[in-house]
Amino acid sequence: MDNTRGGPGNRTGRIVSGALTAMLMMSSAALAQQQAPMLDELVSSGALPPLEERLPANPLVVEPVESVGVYGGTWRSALRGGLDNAWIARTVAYDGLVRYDREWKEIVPNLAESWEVSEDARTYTFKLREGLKWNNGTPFTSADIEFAVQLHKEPTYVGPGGFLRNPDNPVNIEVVDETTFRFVFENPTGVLMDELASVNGLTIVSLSKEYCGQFYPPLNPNASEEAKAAGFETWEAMMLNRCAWATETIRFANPDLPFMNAWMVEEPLTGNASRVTFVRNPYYWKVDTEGNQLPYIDRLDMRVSDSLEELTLMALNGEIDFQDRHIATVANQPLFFDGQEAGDYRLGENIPSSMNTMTIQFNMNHVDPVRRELFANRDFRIGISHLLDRQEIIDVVFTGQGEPFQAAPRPESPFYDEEMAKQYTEFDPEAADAAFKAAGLGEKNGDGFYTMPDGSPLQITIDTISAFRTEWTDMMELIQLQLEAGGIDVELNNIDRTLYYDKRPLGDYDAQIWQGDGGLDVIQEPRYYMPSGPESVWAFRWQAWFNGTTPDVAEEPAPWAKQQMDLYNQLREEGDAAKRDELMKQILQLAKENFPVIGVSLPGNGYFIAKNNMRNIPEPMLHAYLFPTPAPYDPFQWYFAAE
Amino acid sequence: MAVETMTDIPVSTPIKRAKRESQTALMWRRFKRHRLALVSLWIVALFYLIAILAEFLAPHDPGAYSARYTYAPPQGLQLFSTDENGGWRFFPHVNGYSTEVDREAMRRIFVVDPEIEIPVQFLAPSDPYLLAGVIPMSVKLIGVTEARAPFYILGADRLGRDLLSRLIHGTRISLSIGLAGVTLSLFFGIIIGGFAGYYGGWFDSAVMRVIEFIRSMPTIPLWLGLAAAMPKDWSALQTYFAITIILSLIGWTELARVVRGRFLSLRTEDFVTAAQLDGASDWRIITRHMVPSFMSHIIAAATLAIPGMILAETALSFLGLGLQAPIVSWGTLLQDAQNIRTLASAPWLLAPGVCVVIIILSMNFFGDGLRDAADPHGR
Amino acid sequence: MLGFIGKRLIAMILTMWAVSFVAFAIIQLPPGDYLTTYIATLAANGDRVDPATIEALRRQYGFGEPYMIQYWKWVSGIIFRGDFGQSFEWEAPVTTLIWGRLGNSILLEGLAVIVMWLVALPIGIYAAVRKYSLGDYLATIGGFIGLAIPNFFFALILMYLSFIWFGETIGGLFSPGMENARWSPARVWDFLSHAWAPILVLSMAGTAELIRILRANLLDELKKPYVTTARAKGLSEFRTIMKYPVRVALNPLVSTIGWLLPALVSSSVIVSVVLNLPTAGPLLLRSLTSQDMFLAGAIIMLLGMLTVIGTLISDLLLAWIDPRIRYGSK
Amino acid sequence: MGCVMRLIPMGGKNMTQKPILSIADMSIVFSSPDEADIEAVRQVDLTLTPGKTLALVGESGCGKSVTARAVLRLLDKNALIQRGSITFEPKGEKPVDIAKLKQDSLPLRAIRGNQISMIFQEPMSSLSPVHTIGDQIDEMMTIHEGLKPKQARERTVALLDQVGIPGARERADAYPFQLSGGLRQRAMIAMALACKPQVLIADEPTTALDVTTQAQILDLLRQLQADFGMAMLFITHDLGVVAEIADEVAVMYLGDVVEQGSVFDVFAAPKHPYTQALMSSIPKMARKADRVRLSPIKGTVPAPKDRPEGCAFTSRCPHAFEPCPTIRPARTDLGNGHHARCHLLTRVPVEEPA
Repeated sequence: MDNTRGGPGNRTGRIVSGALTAMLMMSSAALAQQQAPMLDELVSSGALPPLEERLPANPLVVEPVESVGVYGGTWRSALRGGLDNAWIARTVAYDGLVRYDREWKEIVPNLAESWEVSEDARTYTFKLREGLKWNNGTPFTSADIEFAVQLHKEPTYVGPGGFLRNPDNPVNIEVVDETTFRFVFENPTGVLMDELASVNGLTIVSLSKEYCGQFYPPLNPNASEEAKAAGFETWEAMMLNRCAWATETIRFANPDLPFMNAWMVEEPLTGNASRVTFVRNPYYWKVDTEGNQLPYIDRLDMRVSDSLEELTLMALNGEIDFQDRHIATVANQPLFFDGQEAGDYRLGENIPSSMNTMTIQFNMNHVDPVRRELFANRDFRIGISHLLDRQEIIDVVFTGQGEPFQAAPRPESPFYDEEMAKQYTEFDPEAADAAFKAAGLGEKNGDGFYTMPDGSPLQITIDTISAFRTEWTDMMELIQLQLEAGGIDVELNNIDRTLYYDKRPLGDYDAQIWQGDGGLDVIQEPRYYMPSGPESVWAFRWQAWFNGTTPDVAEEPAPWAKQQMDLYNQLREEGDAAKRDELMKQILQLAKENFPVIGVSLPGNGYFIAKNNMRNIPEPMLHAYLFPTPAPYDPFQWYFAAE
Repeated sequence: MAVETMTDIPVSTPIKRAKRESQTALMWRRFKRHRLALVSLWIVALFYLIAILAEFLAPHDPGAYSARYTYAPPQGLQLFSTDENGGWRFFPHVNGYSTEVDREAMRRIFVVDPEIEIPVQFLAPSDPYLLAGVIPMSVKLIGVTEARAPFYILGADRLGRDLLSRLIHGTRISLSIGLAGVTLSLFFGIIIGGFAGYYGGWFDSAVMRVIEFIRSMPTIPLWLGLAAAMPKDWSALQTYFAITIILSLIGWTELARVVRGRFLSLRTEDFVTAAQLDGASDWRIITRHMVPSFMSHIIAAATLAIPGMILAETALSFLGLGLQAPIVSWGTLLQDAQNIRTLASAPWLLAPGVCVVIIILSMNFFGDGLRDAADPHGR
Repeated sequence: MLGFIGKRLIAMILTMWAVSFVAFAIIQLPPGDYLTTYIATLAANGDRVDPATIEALRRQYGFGEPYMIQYWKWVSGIIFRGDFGQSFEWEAPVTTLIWGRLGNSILLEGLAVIVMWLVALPIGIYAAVRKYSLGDYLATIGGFIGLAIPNFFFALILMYLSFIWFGETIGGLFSPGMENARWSPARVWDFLSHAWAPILVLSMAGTAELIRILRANLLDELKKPYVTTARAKGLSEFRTIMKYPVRVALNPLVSTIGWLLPALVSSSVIVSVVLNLPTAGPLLLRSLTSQDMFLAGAIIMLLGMLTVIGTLISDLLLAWIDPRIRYGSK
Repeated sequence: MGCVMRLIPMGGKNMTQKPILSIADMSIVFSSPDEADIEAVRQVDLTLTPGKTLALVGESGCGKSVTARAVLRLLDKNALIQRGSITFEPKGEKPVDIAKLKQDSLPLRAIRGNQISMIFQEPMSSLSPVHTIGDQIDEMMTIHEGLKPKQARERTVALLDQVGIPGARERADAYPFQLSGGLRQRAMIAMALACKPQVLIADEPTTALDVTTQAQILDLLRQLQADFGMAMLFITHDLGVVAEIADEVAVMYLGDVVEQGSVFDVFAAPKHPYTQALMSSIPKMARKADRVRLSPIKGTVPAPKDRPEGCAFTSRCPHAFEPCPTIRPARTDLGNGHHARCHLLTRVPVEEPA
């Protein structure tokens, strides 16, 4: 599935854009462009220039999912607490230079109408649409991109970084003209397009030079003084506050901050706001196939609530038009199912990108050499895996939803490997016993528990977080009973999330659990297949060695892991998607052989809640964060059917 | 006037003594008069009995789960059964379920099927266990004869665990927890508050500052902070007892303040001055004369404190600071029930809430009865 | 009397200082700091922050400085510039965040206190005067049930029932659109139509307790000879009770006013989360869990001060209405 | 006994006066849920006449206070005036039977404090601790005479002055606990007299006080009685006090008035064995030669519930004989308003008991 990204992506990029321009010629000739009724007033009063002047030369023409829609309506949804910026990222903010198509297969043009990658994969040339405008009417040009790059080169400015701040592969920008610019990297890079298309690729297009420049000393000599006067310690602090990037919460606390998105801030998300609203951006640069300016929906109204119960009731009461986040849980499913009639909404299917309901990561870098050796022993992990009665867990906790599954790519993924996904998943105490023998564990003691090779008692403490995923508590309770029945003495240590992270560098934890990321976004999120980053809890010190982030705890990895790292480095620099996938497959092969992380079960499909009169919502949706569902399904072309 | 009074004719003294002897008896008699209090006393006693006999009374192990019976509704317990010709016979049994899984809605649908009659046996044999952790036993008050047959008198929770059994075991934890804290805060409250109010002066003001200070901290952040600072290797139970003690260290202030206030106004009363002039020791004056004179308040406060502790436990659990699974307490059980899904489709899981209400009601009535009985100038 | 007030004022200032110190200590208690939590949260979203950024942030926030220095920076800022520091999460001065919510808290809790007294006084007096009457039992049982139900649970049930019965979701303090409107009769009405639920929940337990205490005190007072004296004067029964025993029985109650506050604040934290009220509660909870220390510190401290002032008021009231305390404390 | 002597002419002067308050055949029963009813006072007859003082004497628990409180209907709910009447007949008004009045009814309240007022034993606890003396006295006049607070206060100050409280104006603003016991009692008296009552009931007004203060208070009371010419019902267990203040005396034992009459008669020639016993328990002033030892009463007062059907004193009476335990002795008139309840008196007289 990944194989059409990047390289081929470029080609399609150009083709598509070409096609679009053609279409645009036709459409603009054929039928006059439409705008939302709520704008007519403003235009006739002269407060707003006519549509033609607001739209770019070649607006992005969007193919509606079902049909061309009608203007109007307010999309009601909810944020959990004031800092739930992820939901805004998933609805409003996803408009980068490029974006993923609705199948998460191709990278398609967005703000950039086309791009080119040099053969050595060092130089990326982008062509922006002509006449793009921020929602305040000022033009969006290469200068804005340049500004973002420049800002992130400031050592004192704390930005999200990403490829702009990657020390291993510094990047420079060359502005060719108003609409053309180049990224020039020191080393080849193959993952740029994916980063730009993902939710992390928005920073580069989120800062208006004209507005944000005023807080930036090089552009405004008095910036520092003004910041102090405004009560900020430094200009950086004020910049972060007034001009936050991409999806940062406070970005939506400042109504003056220019946007390129379909909706713009109306009632800001301040610390004590009990709701946030967005209103249509009159300068939005997308049209439907009949040339109607998007979005169809006038407003977004997000209730800010810390109470899941309130949100649940609101949804049941039909006061939510579209939402999946927070409330669409397994436990609530029957509730929402029964409520459809009364609440006049429907349940749609979500296919999670996650490949597992829970992964158990034994700490192969344990500070205690004995335990390190034990946990690093593949047979030991195999034994544990065989002691899990996965079907029982699935039946009890997930009402029979899902199937036994290891930490492996999802069936929908091109990297899917049934053997990898299914190995050691059958409940088989004998096999387990054999495996433990092979791992050199001592005989069971009086309590019926296996002992350390030296005969000393073996007790394993698994760190869990009950707060983060409620079903984890239930799963761990069952797993504890199952393992103990199988002869492994397990202690559950339910701790606060911060501690969870504090313990990692220290390395004195037996095992931690987490969710199954990387089921579809295999290349971007290989944490369970190889020691790729701090989230690879099973080999934290190896990843430290790999990333050079925390050198004090870095350790040289096992040969196979090192081999994976080499492969991944090659992958990063490979321009050709097909070759990247090939490298990834090799990494996965190594993962399969060494079986570092134990999985439990494949998550059943999730669901979203949508009012019956809300249209153009495709089904099923792929659900991920890098692919920030539902944004890739173009909410700006959703609409409320008149009934 | 050289005229002697007749109060000192020897007849008056014995009367007084006679009164004092019968004080406790009198109190008990007064207490019995308070019907509600008497009933409550029995209820409280019953609950504590349940707490002690938990293992014997609970039909299942509180942790035993069953995939087939998640959210199974209560079966109830029938003692009689009708045979075909409509006659009644004594046949304790529960009705089985017919179940199906609704894939679309992701749930099991249960229908209690009166046809299926699962015989229930009193004093049913069971796997051996230790009653209250000491007495080895292998019989339970009640159980089903055929193994693997569903037996959920009060229904099952989301993991198909028997609510009744969990409730019974929860009783043990929740009730035991209240006592410790309350006794502690009572002790501190009376001693410190008493002396502060009695001596006044710098000691009083010092104590008052401390109290005022402790009291002016809203408890939730205290709990949050302290819970986070608790050593991580402690078991949930240890942690909770620690928090209980912390609670009582905050709780004593309330009592101390009441006591002190009373003392301040009592100091001026004649009988105290009298006692002082008699040369009675301060300790004696406080314990013998002043404390009894508002025993009622102390009792009222104490009875209010125990339920307070129980409620505190539920509140803590709500914040995720209280006990954590797999430990079973009313608090953790309530925590499970704190969502719309439960309210809507498994209301029987609110049973712990009912228990909390009942025990707190009875404890309050009980204390109220005591209060009136202990009242020095009762009618 | 003046001396009395003066002493109490000085004491209050000292207490506030102590409060500030402990507030700071508490927010320092949990392991790690805002950044660890921040990273944790990002990671949970599958997001990542590179260590360089973290280091920069750490420096910018002045973490790692000695405890006392951090504390002094904080407190001096408050005293001299009224600056409570920056909220990490909101990248904004704390002061811009708290006042609105604190206002809501005070408003709600104030209303709750008033409701408590309005309800508790008549019932408590009735229960004491008509001891063991049906009314007494009803009042007592009602009161105890009020004490017995965990308030967040009550709130939850209330929410659910109002949804089932009236198809209303009673969350928040205002209906959509009214949140940011300015005060007007319409808004007041809208406020009341939402606030009844939280006020009901918040005042429930307190009312029950007040009834209880009042009844207890009054029962003691009713037996005092001065009541007979009053009757012997020819006062009507009603006036007798109102002017004398009730008056005396109120004293201990008055001293509880200040004490209701912290309890109220604490319980309102939980209730506010269930009912989604824009009070200081949820903000505090949130900032504590995310270790947004200056925000949390500011809220704890202000709530603390709120109660200290409440206590001062109640003490002055007590001294004012009860001569024995007034002269006893000289 | 000088004082007793002095009383006679005074008593003689007011002979003609018709009674203002007469209690006739009054019984008071206390009921309690879990015990048998107790007849605390049985068939008592008392009369008060203006300007005169009737002393009610007896040991604690003999029912004297109950009787006194019954007059103002101040008994608790569980006390019931089972039979008899309390007829109050102020000059020029038609008689009212207080026993028949409703609790908290206007007529009753009009009498309380206004026409009949009362002084209590413990001035400390009988005065509200949280109101100033002034407030509590003003109230009398504001409720009964509808005076404005200002006027009322003026009267109060005058009263306080009259009852001999130095610095009355300031003291009016003082709280009870700021005054000495004696002053408190004076204040109490001032309050009682605020509305110039025609009957004053004093329930052991001097018991809580030291001897000297006691004397002062008694003088004060006598003085005031002379000024106001009111009738006084004076409850005490102190025969000395009786001798000092009373014109007539009624001796109570376990709810019975065993003997009543003018102080002179009763003291000089006690007819009831109990009275006699009391008298002999007082040291007499006499020549050394014929000084008699004090002879305390044998036995103890039985609890009300084991009180015999007949004469309550039976269990301790040196002269008890057949009828005593079973038959209740009748109220025998011994002339000159002197009555006693004793079988000895109705029996065919053999010899007078010494």
